Amino acid sequence: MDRRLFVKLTGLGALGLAARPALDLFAAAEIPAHSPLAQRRWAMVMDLRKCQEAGDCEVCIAACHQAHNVPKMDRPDEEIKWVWKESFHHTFHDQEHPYLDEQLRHGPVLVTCNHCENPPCVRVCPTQATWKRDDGIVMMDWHRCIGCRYCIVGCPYGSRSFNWQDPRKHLAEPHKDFPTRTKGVVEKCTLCEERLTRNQLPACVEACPAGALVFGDLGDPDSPVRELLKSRYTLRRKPNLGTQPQVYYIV
Amino acid sequence: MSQGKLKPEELARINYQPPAKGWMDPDVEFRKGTWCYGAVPDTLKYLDLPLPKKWQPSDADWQLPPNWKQIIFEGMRERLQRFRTFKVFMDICVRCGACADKCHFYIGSGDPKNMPVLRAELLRSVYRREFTKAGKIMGKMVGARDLDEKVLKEWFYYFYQCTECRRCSVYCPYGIDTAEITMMGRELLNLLGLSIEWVNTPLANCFRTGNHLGIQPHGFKDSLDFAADELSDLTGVPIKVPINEKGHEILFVTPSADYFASPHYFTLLGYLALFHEIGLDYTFSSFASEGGNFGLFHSHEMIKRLNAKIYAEARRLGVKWILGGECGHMWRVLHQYMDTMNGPADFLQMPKSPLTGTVFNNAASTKMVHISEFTADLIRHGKLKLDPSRNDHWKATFHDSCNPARCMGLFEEPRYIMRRVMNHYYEMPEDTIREQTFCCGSGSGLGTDENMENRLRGGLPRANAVKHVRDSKGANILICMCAIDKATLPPLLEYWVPGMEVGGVHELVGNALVMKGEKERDTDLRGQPLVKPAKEVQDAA
Amino acid sequence: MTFGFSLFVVALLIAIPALGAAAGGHAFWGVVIPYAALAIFLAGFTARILGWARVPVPFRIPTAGGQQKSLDWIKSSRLDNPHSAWGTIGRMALEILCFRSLFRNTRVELREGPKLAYGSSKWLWAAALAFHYAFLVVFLRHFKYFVEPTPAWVTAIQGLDGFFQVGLPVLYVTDALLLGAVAFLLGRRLLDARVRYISHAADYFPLLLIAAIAVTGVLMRYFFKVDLLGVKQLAVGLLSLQPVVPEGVGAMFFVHLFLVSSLIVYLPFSKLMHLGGVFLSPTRNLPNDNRMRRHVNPWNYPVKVHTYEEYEEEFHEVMKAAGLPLDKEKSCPKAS
Amino acid sequence: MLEKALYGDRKYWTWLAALGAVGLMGVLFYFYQFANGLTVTGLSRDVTWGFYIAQFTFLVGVAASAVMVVLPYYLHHYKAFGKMAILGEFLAISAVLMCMLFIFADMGQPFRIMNMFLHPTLHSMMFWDTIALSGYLVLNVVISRATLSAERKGLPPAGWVKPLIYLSIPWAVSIHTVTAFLYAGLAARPFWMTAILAPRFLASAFASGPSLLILLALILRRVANYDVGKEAIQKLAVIVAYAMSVNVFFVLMEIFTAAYSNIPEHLLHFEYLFFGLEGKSALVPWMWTSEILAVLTLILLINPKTRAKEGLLGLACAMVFVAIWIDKGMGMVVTGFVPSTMGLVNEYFPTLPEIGITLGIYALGALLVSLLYKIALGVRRSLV
Amino acid sequence: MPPDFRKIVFGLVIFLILVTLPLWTNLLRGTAPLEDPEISTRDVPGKDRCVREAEYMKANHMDLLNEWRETVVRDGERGFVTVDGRHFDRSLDRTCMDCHNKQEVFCDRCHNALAVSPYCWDCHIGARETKDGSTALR
Repeated sequence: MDRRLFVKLTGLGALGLAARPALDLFAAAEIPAHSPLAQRRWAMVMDLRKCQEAGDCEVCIAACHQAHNVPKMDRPDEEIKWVWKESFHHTFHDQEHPYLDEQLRHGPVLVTCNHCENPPCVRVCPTQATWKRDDGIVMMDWHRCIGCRYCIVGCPYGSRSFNWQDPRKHLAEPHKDFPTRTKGVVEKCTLCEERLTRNQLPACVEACPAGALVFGDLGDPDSPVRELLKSRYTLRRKPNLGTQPQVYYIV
Repeated sequence: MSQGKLKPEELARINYQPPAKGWMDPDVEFRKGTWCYGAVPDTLKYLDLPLPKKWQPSDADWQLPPNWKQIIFEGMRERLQRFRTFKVFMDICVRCGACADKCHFYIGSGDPKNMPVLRAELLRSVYRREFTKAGKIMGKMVGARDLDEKVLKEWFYYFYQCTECRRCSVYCPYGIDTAEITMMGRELLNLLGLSIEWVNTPLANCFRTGNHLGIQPHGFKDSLDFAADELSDLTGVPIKVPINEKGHEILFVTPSADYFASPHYFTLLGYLALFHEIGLDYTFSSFASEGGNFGLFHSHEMIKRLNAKIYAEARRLGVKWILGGECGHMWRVLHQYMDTMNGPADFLQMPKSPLTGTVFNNAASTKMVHISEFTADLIRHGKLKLDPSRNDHWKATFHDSCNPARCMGLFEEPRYIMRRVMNHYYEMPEDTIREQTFCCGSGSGLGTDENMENRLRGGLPRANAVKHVRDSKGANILICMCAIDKATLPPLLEYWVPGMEVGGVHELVGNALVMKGEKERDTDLRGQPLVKPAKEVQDAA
Repeated sequence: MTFGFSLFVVALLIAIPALGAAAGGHAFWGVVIPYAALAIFLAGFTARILGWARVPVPFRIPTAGGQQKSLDWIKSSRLDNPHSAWGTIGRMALEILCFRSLFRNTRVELREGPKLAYGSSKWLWAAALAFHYAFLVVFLRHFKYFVEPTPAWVTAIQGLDGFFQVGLPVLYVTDALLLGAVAFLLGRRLLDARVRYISHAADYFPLLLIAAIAVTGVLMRYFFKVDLLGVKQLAVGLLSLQPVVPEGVGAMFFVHLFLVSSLIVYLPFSKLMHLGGVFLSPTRNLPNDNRMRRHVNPWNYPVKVHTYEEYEEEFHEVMKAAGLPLDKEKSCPKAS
Repeated sequence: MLEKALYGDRKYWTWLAALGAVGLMGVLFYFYQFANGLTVTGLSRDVTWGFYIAQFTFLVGVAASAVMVVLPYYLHHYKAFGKMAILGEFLAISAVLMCMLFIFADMGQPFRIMNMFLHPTLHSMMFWDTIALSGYLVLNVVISRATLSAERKGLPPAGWVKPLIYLSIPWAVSIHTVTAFLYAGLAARPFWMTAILAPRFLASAFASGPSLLILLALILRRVANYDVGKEAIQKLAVIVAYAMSVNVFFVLMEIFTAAYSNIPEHLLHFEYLFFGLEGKSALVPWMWTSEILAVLTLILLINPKTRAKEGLLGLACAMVFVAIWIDKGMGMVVTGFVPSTMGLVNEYFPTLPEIGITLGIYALGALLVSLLYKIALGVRRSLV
Repeated sequence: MPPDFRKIVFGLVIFLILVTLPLWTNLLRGTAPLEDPEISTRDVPGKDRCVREAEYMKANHMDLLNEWRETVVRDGERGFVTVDGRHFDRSLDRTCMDCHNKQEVFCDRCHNALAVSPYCWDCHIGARETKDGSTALR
């Protein structure tokens, strides 16, 4: 792991643990002057070539879905997906042309929630069950979601999934450390915010054997994501919509 | 009549804001125009009623016997053991106030003690004090108060400002019937000889002569013969009226006002015409020459004493069943008390219309049928030849009299008749008819002159609804089926709705009835010219 | 003043157990008081009903709320003016379950003219209905404290009542309805001059008492939590005649229990007996079949009447002169 | 006044019972959906909104259309609408309640519906739509109750009603505008992202709602002997004619913009609607039916002679209603999802439970309309 | 006695039975025992006491959990420091259920007795034991 990132994650975790217990007014802990989250801007860079070299991407998907109790639905049209493979055509159809490199055209593209800078799903949600955290994570509150699915309608990237039925029946081995969802709520990638507080990288990033996924803080000029974005040309999905996705693709 | 000076718009300026002071401290002022004269000693004596005296309610001293409170409490105790209505209604009122603006006296006067709930509370407050533990201990806090002379005066004042019309009872969630309470209140007052002349004089008359007006048998016969002659003149058909004759099928009983008073008289002509036309085998009785029963406004005992003569006379004359004329409180007694008090009428037969064969199962026990049921059945079976255009000079609306309305539910029969004997019939607004009908304001023995202001106030809701139909439809006659209505509505309407006439259902029947062998009629039963149909007028021209 | 007095009494009924239970003696507040209250309630209620039942109904005087049963071709109003037993049962059911008579309520307005106008006025009906049904559901919900295991129907009612996930613990719709309806009924008594005029302390008191019961219940649910398991142990103990007094049940509970005990003790001696009385109202629970079937008055007694014989005796002369038939030919005095 | 709904003949009760039975069926289907989740519907990852939301959208239009009788009657004192205004208001009440039921049926977590008010979110169009619809419901209930009860008493309505009536006029426009904003502001769905959506919604609403009102008036004349008057019906027919013309015009504008610009994201949806995509063409016959009906109705409605014939007018109104129902209740919502944001073409077919619930809600709405109309007619009839 | 006396007494008896129904049910059918919850704490190093005192938790645990979930989910703050300075993770699954590892006797016993059905377990897995000892989903 990148050392600087590690330090950062550790700091964040420690601060998180030490943060003010909201219940107890007489808590001894000190309240930090401002939330550290505001200084961060998490982003992910995916190197598609490396992805394709690594093989079928199933490892990172499995890691994510296992960590978050994402069920495997029987019906494809009810699939719950936090991170998954798509064709180049469906991911970047506005940037596709007949003369595209064949490997790129046919190889898989890993997609997930883009944690947009300007997320339309957040704008439409009528109950603030989804919102953008200070560190850029587009977060969800499954306790509050009323299941109206407006966010799915508003998301240009198909990143959100709805629990059309009870997901628990479709979980082979539920994982106790992370809650499942109940039927009737929307869910999606949370950028492993629960892992970040514990000084861990997102599950998919950690799992990728080819190191195709790079995670980091755009707020830090020396972060590896900044390095990559500086040195390599990257694509983002549907840039014309002004959503400012924070998942970047190196083609 | 000091109230005569008040113009309708002045009388209608009513303040509904209750006084700031509570109602528990009695303070009744016998203002002229609001109360009836006290009963004279003679009538009380004639009827063997207690404590006759020369007395007026406005007197300071009511000449009460020293043990008067004890008499009242004994009377209450006795009635609490006899009438479940009384006991239950004393106990369960929650004072929700739904009854408040249902009372015509409250609407017309704004006097908060005319709200049915408070009228009953006048009695309840004493009941609580004497008969409930809570009242004995908690006193005013639970609405209990001591009986004293002021309270007694208040009782008198307000129990003779209730016409026992039962309108409030329709809306009460527990069915509390203020009429029952007023009746108890009046019975208690009677124990002290406190009654009103307008009730007691008819009582004594009725007891003696068989009718309220005190008409003796020969006067009764004269008047029926006169009516028969007049009808013969009007129709050209010779008519005879049987009286006190044995061996007929039916005894006909109607209120005595029908023989003398106007506009009752025209209804009588209607009956006579109808009975003649269908060849009814019937007789009048001079002894049972009164269907009405002022006992209802006095006491249960007096109801029974006066009512007894009807079955007795039916038995004596050997009739099969009894037919009753248009009257309100008469029907309340016949419907609700007669069979229980003076029955069983097992010497009579199941009433059956001799013309249509219809068996009146709804009168299977009392054996007494309402004339409108009888006539409606005749019309339904096509037994009458009717010319509705003979009522074209009338635009009628119908007043459901409280008693046939809320004690029987007699709504459709008269309407059915009216729609077939006339062409212009209109209803009053729906909140003022049928079971929601408003009282004439003068029922239950209050139809006298000295309390005219109160009668006009109490009659305001009825008159106002009539005015509505007069203004919107041009109605010119108010039809009713009650002798008290026919007597008291004319002055009421003259005051509030000038130009309205009052008539009876069978007056209209008599007008429209085409009789065998009749001459061409050019007047109605009142002698007023008929309106010729436009075509005939043209032809004549 | 009447309102102030009621308020004072209710405050007293709160203060007594609050101070008392704080001082201890939970066996008294938790066992003696409720048992005594229940006994008084059952005995008092029975006595009141029997007291009414012993009094006869001499006459059948139902209020006709619609067309009578007469001729076959006229449609009679079977529920508003019943003539049969089933019709009467229907009428009573409508009255008790739907407050049929109150549903008729109107409000009169006097305008210039004069013109009287009658407006439909259903607020009292709606509030009364809401109040009584909410109260019933709240009462039924409490069965979860009375029996163990909790019956399934109680869980079902509770689930429906708390269907909408608002607040934690979840808000019961009937709690809100009950408080709202009590507020309406109280507000009406205080603000409507006419109703204020007819109200006694005895009218404010039960409303305030019920409001206090509801408020203490709500407070326990949301703010001053008590040990509910202890509450249930106490309640089940009481209701299986094996009273136990668990430790640590909060004082708020004893206030609630005392208020409920006060209510049921008060009930048989107050207007709240309309609970039983509504079944016994002769204007509603009798069929309007007076002319069809004879009703017997058990205390019917003979009265002094004027007989035809006396009548003919008095008017013999004039009747004869008028040519009316006579029963007795009196020996005519000799013609002079 | 409520008691007016309780007195009716056998036909009336049979009608209510039939609607109640269908409503009950809907409720039973809803229990099934409630227990199993929205998986029982035909909705999917790609088409996340379907029949329920489409019916909601359509019925918002019906609700808004009440303004077409309220405005001339109250603002311009157009007396001929005197007997029609209350019908419009009561139809609006029922339509809004149906809208709410459709939203409720569409919720994944119905018990959390109060979160809409517990966590009001000013930047969400759905929040504003909730406010608009609830407000409109309250306005119509208060106004219709106040005016009808004043009428029953024979008095002029209270002074405070007038401002509410004036408020209800822009409010009616707002409910359908905000409903259009639900869709029109989404960058993800180019089919809906058009500035003309709100005007188009309003035009179609002012055609479909009044045509339903004309049909109801014709039915009431037959079954309830209540005549709103020939003039009222004809005036409303003119309104339908204009609104339908504008509606068709707007649709043509949309098609031109998409077709001429040739931007695939815009064009593909229309292609799907009218010709099908990737061999998937479930909506094609429906849409052509709708368009043909639209043309026919324009012929019938614009021609004064055919419009004046009430038989033909009734037919034309039924056709308008069906045409717009297909357009909004079937095509409008679903097509926004085909192709999906990922370019996938997955079709949507409502399932049996979904249709059952939908019919149930319509039946409950019809039941409410029947009860309310019964009240209105009963009050009118009782006046002397 | 009036003819309807017996009818009224019959109605009264029905009413009295209805209002005392719990009494009859309990007396005739008996009641199930009402047991206090078992704390069922297993020894976790450094976690010898709960985050708040037992009395508070007994009455107000739902408020604490609610507060925790708001803070964790919406503010992203997971650390909780007790009054006496001990550090915990704000987590139902990883903190509460870690010690109170027998849900049936700790949570469910009271909840069932009081007919409380918290919706926590719709998503959170909890610690119900099945026969084979593995964690089971409801």
